Amino acid sequence: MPSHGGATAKVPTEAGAPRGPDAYRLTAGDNEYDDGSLLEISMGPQHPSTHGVFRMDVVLDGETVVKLKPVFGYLHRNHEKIAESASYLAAMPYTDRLDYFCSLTNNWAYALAVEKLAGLQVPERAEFLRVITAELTRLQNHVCLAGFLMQDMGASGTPLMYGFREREKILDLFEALTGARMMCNYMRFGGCRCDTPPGWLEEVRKVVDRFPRFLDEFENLLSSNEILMARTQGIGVLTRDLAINAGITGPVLRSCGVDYDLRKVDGYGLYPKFQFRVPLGDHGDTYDRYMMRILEMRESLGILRQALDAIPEGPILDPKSKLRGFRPKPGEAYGRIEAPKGELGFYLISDGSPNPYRYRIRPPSLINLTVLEDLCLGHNVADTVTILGSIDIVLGEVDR
Amino acid sequence: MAATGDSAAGHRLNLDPNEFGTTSESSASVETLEQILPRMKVAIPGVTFEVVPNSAPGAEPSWLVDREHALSAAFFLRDDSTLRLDYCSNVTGVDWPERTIKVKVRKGEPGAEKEVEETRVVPGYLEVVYHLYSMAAKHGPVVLRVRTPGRGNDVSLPSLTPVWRSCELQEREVYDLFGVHFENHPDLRRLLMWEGFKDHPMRKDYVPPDDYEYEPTPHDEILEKAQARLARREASS
Amino acid sequence: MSLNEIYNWGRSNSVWPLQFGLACCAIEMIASTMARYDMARFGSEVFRPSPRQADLMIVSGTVTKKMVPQIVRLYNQMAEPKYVIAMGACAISGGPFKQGYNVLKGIDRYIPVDIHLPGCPPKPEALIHALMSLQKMIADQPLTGEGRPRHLKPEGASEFPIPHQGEQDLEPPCNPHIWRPPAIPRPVTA
Amino acid sequence: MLGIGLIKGLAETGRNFVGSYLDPDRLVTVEYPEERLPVKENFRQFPFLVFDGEKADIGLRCVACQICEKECPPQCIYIEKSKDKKPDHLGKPQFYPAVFDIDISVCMSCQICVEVCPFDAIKMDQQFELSTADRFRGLLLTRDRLAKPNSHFQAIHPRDAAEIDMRRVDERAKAEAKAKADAEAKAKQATAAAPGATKAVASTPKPAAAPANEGAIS
Repeated sequence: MPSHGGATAKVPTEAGAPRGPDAYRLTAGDNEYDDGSLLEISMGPQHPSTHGVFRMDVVLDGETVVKLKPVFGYLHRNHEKIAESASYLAAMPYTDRLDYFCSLTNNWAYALAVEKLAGLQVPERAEFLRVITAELTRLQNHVCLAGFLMQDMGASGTPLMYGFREREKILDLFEALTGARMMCNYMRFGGCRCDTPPGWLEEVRKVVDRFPRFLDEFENLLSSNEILMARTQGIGVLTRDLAINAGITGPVLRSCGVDYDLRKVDGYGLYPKFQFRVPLGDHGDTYDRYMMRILEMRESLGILRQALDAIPEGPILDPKSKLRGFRPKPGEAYGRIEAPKGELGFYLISDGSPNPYRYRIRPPSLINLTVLEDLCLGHNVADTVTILGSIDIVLGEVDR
Repeated sequence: MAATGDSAAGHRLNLDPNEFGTTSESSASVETLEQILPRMKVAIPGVTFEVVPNSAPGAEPSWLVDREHALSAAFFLRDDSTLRLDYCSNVTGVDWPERTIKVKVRKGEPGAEKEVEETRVVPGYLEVVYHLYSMAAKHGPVVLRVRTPGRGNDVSLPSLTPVWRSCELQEREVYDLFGVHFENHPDLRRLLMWEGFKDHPMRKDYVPPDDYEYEPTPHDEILEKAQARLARREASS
Repeated sequence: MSLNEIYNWGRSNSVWPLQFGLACCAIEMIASTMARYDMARFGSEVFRPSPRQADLMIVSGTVTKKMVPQIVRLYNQMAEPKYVIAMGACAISGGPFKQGYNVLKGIDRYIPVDIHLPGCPPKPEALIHALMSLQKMIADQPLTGEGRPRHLKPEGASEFPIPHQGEQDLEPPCNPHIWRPPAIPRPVTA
Repeated sequence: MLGIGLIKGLAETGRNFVGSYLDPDRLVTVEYPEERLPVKENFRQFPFLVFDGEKADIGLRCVACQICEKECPPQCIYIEKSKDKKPDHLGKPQFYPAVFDIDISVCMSCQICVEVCPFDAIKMDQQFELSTADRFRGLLLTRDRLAKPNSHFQAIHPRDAAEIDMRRVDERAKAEAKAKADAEAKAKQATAAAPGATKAVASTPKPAAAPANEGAIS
């Protein structure tokens, strides 16, 4: 950061006392920026491109960002506190509202943690349904992300419309299966809430079969677009070491070449059974982060096809699981899954009572924002918006 | 800044299957504390390290480290050539308020001992839990716990942000919601609540503000509060 | 057709919302502007990023106490006539998160709300229904007499005091001039 | 060549524009108030109370057990149990909800009340056009507004309703068979004991007839 020998507020300590240079101090707030050359602006919490109520305090030298401080908490709705005063089951519908694009993966992460805590087994059909719904969630999250990213770059409308069009088809599937478009509340400890309605799996197959056509269109529209490349390549480069040290996860981490996908590393659910590849980038810039999502969608389609071919009949809930009066034995567990945004973890401590003693969510969106300032420094202010868009945050999860 | 607008060639992702990430079959399990402790004792003289058991089925035990050596222990865990815990996934606080427990103690003259129930006060403390994984060796988790001596004034712990940057925002959150003071944290401000907020809301003894003017479906405490409010309103009108 | 009707016809068919999303409901709000539901058919496709150009504020999502001053300020900056739709349970009453310490139990404590739309989140069709109810309300407003809307009354307030963030809670906790909840007596059961 | 990517993209938008007239897969606008999307059978919005028969105050399935009130995550249900009892569909006297309020300005449509209800009394409705200007009375649904006939439930959730109706018919048949068997057993006992005590004969028919009497009174 450039140093600015600007005005410093000089405050004498005591009138009449002998003064040396030590007697002067800087007041907080009157900082190095007030020499007139730098501009401090606040982007958000109401800003069209901060993806919700996110706020960034940006210091600009002309158009160049010299300092950026994210400000959180405008959507802090006390999910953890509420969950600690309610039963284990009651927290499940609240998890839908964490990352409100991906309610089903949130359900899964929470169910996984509770299953670890209570030692429940998930029947095979339920595992298949979990994989199918989670991969559909990944698809609809990534198409929306790509649309919003383009919107942030000024491609107002078209890519977002195309993205939402495909998302609607997937939301129709969710609505037919779970009863709600966004807040599915579908998974239960030891399985899923209800079996598929008749003909649902065929509907999924139809959507899966038509999705590659959409992806081709989307790539034709965008991936080789000169404006997109100019706005994203070389912008917001994240280095491998910083990414690991800062705990970055998900496609943002893999865009700088780190091979770490929890579906492979932990092998939770039935993922070890499926053949799929993990896309990796080399540059860690905004374009790589965008391409990670596009390539991941193609792999997700492959997983979906395999799952639809192999899904067996059978029960969907562990008979040991209880809806009411669920009390796990004292202990603690940390369950994590590869959510579309990164590693989503739930840390639970049980003291044997019907409500969790400690209920903590490890939000990928929040932790991925650790490096936001590092990515934005030295770029133009308009690029902060694309960098933020490519990190893919959802404020419900950042602030919880 | 890199030149923009040039061809995509420099940024093309290789679609060759071999270039994609691969499955790490059967990730190696982490060493037990007994295997690590001798090495650690040499590296950090005076460290106390103990295992906190976890009775949940299949869940991993956690390691409690004293707060004076927490920072050097964290550096050791990150830099040790077999552990290589380069990724700190989750940081969270846990509030354990003061509680009384009943213990059975044998008392009386030797030979004529009696079993007496005594109540004992377990002092409260705040605990910070770190979940560590290794991205390089693909193993984990190692659960690291650090505790403050009390919940009142002495609530400072060393910040592990110098070791793992991922702690930066999460430790700020713990400071905000639990009131743990992290020494040497680069930017210790409230993360979620506004500046000027005076309490730590995730502590177990936090009392939320009373704003229950209209409660058509009240229960338990809220019912009582709504009743009290109604009574006040009737008295004032 | 009277002048009143022509005037209200024009007003009710060009309600421009403020581009302002808070939480989950904002996504359904975006979905309702997309091709499948197409709010443009009702003259409301122009989401203005600036409050100066907007007529309608759709409070779409949970209002936290940290966010309240900004929302009231945005509302104050909007030009009269202005309307508010409280979309979703959280905006109306705090909804499922009303037990939280940082959640405002309904935006109508600080700004007047015209249409309440329950649901968590409401479907895009439901938002369009709410918009239609608002249009109907605007179309039925007389321009003169006692029942005329607020902006035509000389004493009608167009700005509302912005609460201050105190040490525990917002100060004041509500605006008593616009927030008058009825008392619902409930017996204490053992 | 610079610009090729742009031209490719424009060709794609052109293809989409033309395609939207030809291909239903491109999801053209559903003009909402006039035409509607088909409602999915599983779709849920807010809960309602199911009653059997014609009259809501007699046929309400809810027995005020207050399980849903306890389990509701956002605590938006308020129930007051009745003092007296009314016979349920099996003829067994049961409490009923004197007050049953759901605050739909809080309800998060999670369906947990439906899952925990042991009496199939609360189900999810599909009505979503509920926007109102009346903040306080418009959004607090009382028992009378919540009660909807079983035929409504059959119309919106046919699969669930058929299953539940079948189960209830079975239960009822079982209960009737049991009551009949009990009455017969008692009658037999009475006839066996008849020579000894004439008083017992006079008192035996009473318990069997009691539920019917009570129903007639209330």
